Amino acid sequence: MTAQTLTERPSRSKLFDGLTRYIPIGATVALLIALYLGGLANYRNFDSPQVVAKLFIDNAPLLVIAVGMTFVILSGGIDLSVGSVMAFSTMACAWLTVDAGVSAPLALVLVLAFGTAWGLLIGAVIHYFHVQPFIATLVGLFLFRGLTLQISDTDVSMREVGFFQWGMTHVDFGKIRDGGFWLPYLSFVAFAVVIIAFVVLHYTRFGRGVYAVGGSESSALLMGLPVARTKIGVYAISGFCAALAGVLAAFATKSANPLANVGAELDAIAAVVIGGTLLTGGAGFVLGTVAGVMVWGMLNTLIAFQGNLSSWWARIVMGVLLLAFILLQRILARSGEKRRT
Amino acid sequence: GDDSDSGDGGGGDGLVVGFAQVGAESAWRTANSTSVQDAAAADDRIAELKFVDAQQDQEKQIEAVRNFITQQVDVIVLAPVVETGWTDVLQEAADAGIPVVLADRGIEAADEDLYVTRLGSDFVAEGRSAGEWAATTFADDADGTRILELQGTTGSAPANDRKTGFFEVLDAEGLNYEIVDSQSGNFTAEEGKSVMETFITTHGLDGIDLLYAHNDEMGLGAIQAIEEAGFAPGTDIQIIIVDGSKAGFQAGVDGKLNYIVECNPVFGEQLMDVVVQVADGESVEKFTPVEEGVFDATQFEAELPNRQF
Amino acid sequence: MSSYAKRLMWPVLILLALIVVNIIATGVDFIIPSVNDDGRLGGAFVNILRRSAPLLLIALGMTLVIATKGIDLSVGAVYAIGAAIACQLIIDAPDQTAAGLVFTAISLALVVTAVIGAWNGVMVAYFGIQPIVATLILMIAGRGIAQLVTGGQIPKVQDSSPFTELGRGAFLTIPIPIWIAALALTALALLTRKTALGMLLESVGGNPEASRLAGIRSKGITVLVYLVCGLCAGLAGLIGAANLGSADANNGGLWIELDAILAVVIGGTALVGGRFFLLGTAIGVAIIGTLEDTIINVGLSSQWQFTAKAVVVFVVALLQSPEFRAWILKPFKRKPETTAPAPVEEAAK
Amino acid sequence: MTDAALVRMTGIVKDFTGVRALDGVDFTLRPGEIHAVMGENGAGKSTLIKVLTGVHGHDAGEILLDGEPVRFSSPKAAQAAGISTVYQEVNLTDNLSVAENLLAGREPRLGPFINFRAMRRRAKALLDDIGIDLNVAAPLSSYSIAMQQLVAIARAVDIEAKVLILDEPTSSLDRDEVEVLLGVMRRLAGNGTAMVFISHFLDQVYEISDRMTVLRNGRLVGEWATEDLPQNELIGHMLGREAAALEQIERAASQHQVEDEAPLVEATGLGRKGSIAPYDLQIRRGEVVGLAGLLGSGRTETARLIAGADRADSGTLKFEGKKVGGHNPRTAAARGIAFCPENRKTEGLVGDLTVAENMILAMQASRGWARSIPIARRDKLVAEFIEKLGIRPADPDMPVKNLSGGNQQKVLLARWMLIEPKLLILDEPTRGIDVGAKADIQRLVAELSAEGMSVLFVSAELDEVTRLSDRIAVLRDRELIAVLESEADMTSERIVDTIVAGGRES
Ligand SMILES: Nc1ncnc2c1ncn2[C@@H]1O[C@H](COP(=O)(O)OP(=O)(O)OP(=O)(O)O)[C@@H](O)[C@H]1O
Ligand SMILES: Nc1ncnc2c1ncn2[C@@H]1O[C@H](COP(=O)(O)OP(=O)(O)OP(=O)(O)O)[C@@H](O)[C@H]1O
Ligand SMILES: [Mg+2]
Ligand SMILES: [Mg+2]
Repeated sequence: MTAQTLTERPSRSKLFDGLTRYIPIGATVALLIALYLGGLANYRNFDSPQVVAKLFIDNAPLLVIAVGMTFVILSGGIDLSVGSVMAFSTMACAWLTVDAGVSAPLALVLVLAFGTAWGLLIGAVIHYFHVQPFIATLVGLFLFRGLTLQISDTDVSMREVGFFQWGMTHVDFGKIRDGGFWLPYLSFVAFAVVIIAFVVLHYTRFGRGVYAVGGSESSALLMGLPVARTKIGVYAISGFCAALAGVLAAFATKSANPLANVGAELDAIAAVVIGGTLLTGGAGFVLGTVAGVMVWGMLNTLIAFQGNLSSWWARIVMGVLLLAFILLQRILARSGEKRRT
Repeated sequence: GDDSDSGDGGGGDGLVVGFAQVGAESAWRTANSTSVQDAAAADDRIAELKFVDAQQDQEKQIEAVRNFITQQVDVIVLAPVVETGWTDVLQEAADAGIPVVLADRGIEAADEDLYVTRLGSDFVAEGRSAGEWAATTFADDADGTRILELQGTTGSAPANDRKTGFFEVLDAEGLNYEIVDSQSGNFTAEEGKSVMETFITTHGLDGIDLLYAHNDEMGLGAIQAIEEAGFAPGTDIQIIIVDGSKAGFQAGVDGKLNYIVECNPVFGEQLMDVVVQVADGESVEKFTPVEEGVFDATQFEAELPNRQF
Repeated sequence: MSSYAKRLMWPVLILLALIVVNIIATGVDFIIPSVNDDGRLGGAFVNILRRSAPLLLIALGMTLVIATKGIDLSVGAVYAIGAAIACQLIIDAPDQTAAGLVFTAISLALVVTAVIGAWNGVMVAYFGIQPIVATLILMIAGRGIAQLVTGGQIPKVQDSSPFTELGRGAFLTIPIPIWIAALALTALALLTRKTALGMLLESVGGNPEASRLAGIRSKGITVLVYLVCGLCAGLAGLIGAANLGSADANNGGLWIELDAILAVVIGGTALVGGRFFLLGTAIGVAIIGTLEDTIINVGLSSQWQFTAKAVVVFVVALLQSPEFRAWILKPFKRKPETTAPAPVEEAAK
Repeated sequence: MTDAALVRMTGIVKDFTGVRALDGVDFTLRPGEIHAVMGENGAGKSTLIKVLTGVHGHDAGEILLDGEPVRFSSPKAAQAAGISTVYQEVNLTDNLSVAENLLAGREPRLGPFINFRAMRRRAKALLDDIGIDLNVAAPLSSYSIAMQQLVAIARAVDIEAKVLILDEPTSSLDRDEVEVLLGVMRRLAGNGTAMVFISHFLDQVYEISDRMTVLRNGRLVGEWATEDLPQNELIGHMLGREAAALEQIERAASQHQVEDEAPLVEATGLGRKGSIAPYDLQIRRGEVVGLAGLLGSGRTETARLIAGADRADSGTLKFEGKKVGGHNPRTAAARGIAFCPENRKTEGLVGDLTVAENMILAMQASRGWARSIPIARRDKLVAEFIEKLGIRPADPDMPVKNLSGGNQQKVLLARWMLIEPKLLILDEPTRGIDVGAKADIQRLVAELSAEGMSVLFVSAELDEVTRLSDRIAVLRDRELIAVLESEADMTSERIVDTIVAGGRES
């Protein structure tokens, strides 16, 4: 017997080996399209491209925190502090520029640096002291909501700061009336974040390390991967993204509100998970997260177009749609798995 | 409708109105939503009311307004969660030629041009009304008036304004008062009660003159706590609440509280009139106050049957 | 047993510290129960315990769910549903003081919340949906359902209805909510430790596939656990509603899931499943309950609420970490041989 | 001598809570040598490796690398210093592809970006080097544990290292793969790489190693040149008793005859698409049926269908003459079918639970949660099996994850013996088990079958299969190609011939 015949594997379809991990995201995209077609069939003006563009206008900050959250969840952790960090960042922008008189670009840099530093700190606590991510970041959730309220317990306007006009500057793609749409600069910032995240996750050692740590932290450690750097890194990225989302929110409204973004962390987690990322870590895609955010936005849009639901029916319908979506996604994914074996 | 009106939306008779509501965070708010929805349904000048509940989130509310713009509704009604941050989206509405009416809360003065009119309550005024009653009632309280305050959700506009208005008047009237404690009860009965319980164990109730609760729910929760501690609310301690729901008035009739500053959510019909005026391009006042009153112990009984929520 | 005691040591110390702070701020009255005119036990600490009863119930259910590697985000909504059903049924009836009516209302509310819990369990166990998503659905829809039940109003039960006893009454001078919570704690502790349920739970949470191959009905157990969690949340809702005499579909139990999870983790149960500690959870709940009063007692404004909570949680989390203690104590140890908090390989994954 | 040492560890002490795993151990590794570390399960071999490579810190002692004192803070640091390690359990991440696992942390790059094309090419080359052919783009999880072990070895070999440590790298490998591995090791030794080799297969150790260090109970017994230490002396040193154990191994061969009884298990056309072709197999009462085949030939799948771990999509299974419906692990256990899976870490043990709890898990599961096993009875049973299988440390309350690999395997075995099944399915039960314990387990199988229990026995070691089995089913290409019955057929050579021939026919 030669060495070559050692492993007698029936030649299995390589196609499916490669494709199975795309099933959840594929299902998400297919269902997203189904939702869109459903909207088209039922509502007037739903065919306006602005309906889709709008998903990336209003959800730009959500997209950014969800991208950060994707890193954390892929590594097997969770970050509950994003909503509060985001609100804090917006408030800090306002405070720095309006009250402290710091120039806006500098304020922006300070805020982003601060978000990253916070991520580094909490990541270090999680890694070196083995504090559970849920708890460590829950501290952040409380702390930054508290600090935001300490800065100001009312909303603050930044409209006088010219710099913040930049974010909502429209880029027109044709006239709305002729079936065109527009996007503000801040949507492009969100796109850029997605692209960078995609490249980092899939094409750098750090990114692959995130998957490895999420797959099995102890194995990654024994394989000699830089576990500490990776784990702390993902929280730093999430902190940065949360701060950036706060800045985008500042651009979007030119105001800061101490009670903004309560529960945003749950929206972000939901978007990530709907996008097919496993909460246990190690499996998922940034583009899935984009799809997840779009689903989230699309469900809200459908409810808005429907428009005759009372507050409670709106919630129930949202829950039912989400349920239907998740079950369908699950069924599609399952039949995909079946075909594999 | 019997005659065809200005319908520029595309041939439907009647107006399509988009209403971006704050949320459903309190009984007051739900009453408000119901009132608007019912009024729209009953009103044959209105073809359709698109209602969106933003769950107290400004971003969701902005999203809702943008959705209304895409849907090309005739009028947008906005009950802003916060005062600031509306410039862009209201500008978009203006660019799309859709008039905006504010309901309930207001927005910052600099954006005044971006909406046609505002219909709603004035929280500072509510605070002032409460303060005026307190100032007269305790004017000759020799040893100083000791006050407990149950604030609304920290950072929310009604909480901030009702506090400001109240103490503004007390200061202006030169009342000799002391804030014994002031905590947030988040506008809910649950927290109102638990904070009050803690007030009682920490400070005792002897010597406390007045409880000022920023809304009904917290006030009713506090009344529970006071009763359970073996005191008589309304007698051992005077109580002011804002809002004036049925339950609040009922407590008043039972003698458990002393003063109610109304904050009226039932302005659906009033709102529809304004909306139609705006759609027809009639000129309207920049601010239309909702009809609201203040009630003391002598009026509770008579007013109770009129309460709608 | 000693490892059990060790796990509980830090939370207990924190709780004692908080109590001492309160005593310093307000005097020994804080801890000493007083007897009210109506024969009910009162006083600051008793009040804290009474108010914490709903949180404890939810946290107990949550502990079991977490032991199976799950999480239940819907408990706040289920709380609201339980409260809404009971109150609405009672106020719809002609005679709110009828004992039979109250009994029916309570039973019906509990049945519904148990069914909702079981539904969560089925989604997780049979449909293979991640727990956080499965329960997120009801977290969103649940409050809608509660509002649907109440028609968006806040149903107020007459003070004379026996229903309110559930929240305000006392038995042998001890407030009923404390009784219920204590009974639930004992019952669950017995149920899990005197039968094999606890071990099987830990097994399912620790390694689901191995448990399946060992012949454990892991799906059935999972459903049971979510059912119990739903039931606990419903019961908590009833107590909360009875305490106020009303059901607030929107705000009843709002964000209580975070506090519950927090209590579970402070109590030493890891979120990755496996070993669970019901008594630890109870201590966690007591810490959270006491903390809220402490903020008021030491005279901080409400803006401080969040910050203070963050600080206390951070301190508890750090103290519980052996690596942190080793690191903090390092400068004080003279042994030349000691190592830095070396990366421990058994990272609980 | 001192100057020649590449690695010198002196007086190493390592305490875990409650256990002293290493107690003043000295260990010296010289350049270019292959050094075997020997010892029973739980002797401290893996711990020694982990201390050396910075997984654990040590409580006393000194480590010199090239004469310089070192103390690695993590395996990464050890790697950077030229020590490459394959740890005992497969430590890869199975959500990533084979190629990514092979090259994680050292991916070929273009600028800052990973060059996937080059990565796949290099991964392919690496695997070719040790003679396996996998789809390097497929997720690692799609391969068996044996394949994963080979991937882990390939990964370690690829790291250009001064020192290569292999902790039981061959525990799930076939003899041919072992040959390839030994070849690779010889080649590396020729290039001057020093190697530490840990294995419970004495013939492999004797074939490849230059020196041996023997540990017992965390203490150093001694160091010998391999040729100076005869096998039975080595066993004596390892076990601390005289060569008695060796005899036990000889005696383990099954001695009983199977009566011509009605079959206990009768599988007809049982199969599962994409996993194992339909097969017929009968197991009689008291019979030991062995499954033989190469890696990935479908032995595990065959066993899992009978065990109810996977659902069959064709054929029927009869147990005690009755058709089995709704087959799953729980109903199987209720019928008296016990299944001891091959991958103890992911499918077998619950790491956080104690030894005792892991042992009684199946028994408890079959009783239902409401009827817990009385403490006294449980303690007695657990103590009995700890004794019977020689589980160390003999502490029933120790979390099972803290046990050494071999002892974990014994706990798993105990779990299923406890329910006194009619059919015991053992998938690689002796993987990672020391000679003494292996003999114990083999003897146990023989005894149990003599008492009337049927056993389905899967093992990569053909010797073991032939020695124990009454009949042997041979698999190839996920298909059952022959059942060898006669005494004369039961040899390793016949099995290999059958596999080769079977391949030609199909
Ligand atoms: N993390 C740990 N915590 C506590 N005890 C441990 C831990 N790791 C190992 N031990 C104990 O240390 C001792 C030595 O274990 P080790 O894994 O080194 O044995 P081994 O010689 O490799 O055995 P095997 O041949 O079975 O792999 C055992 O008694 C084991 O129970
Ligand atoms: N060609 C192949 N490509 C990918 N995966 C394969 C292939 N062949 C088998 N596998 C997978 O490998 C795993 C183990 O295969 P199998 O159970 O057939 O091995 P085995 O004969 O039991 O050998 P051993 O137990 O010694 O690993 C199974 O999960 C199977 O899906
Ligand atoms: Mg070992
Ligand atoms: Mg196998």
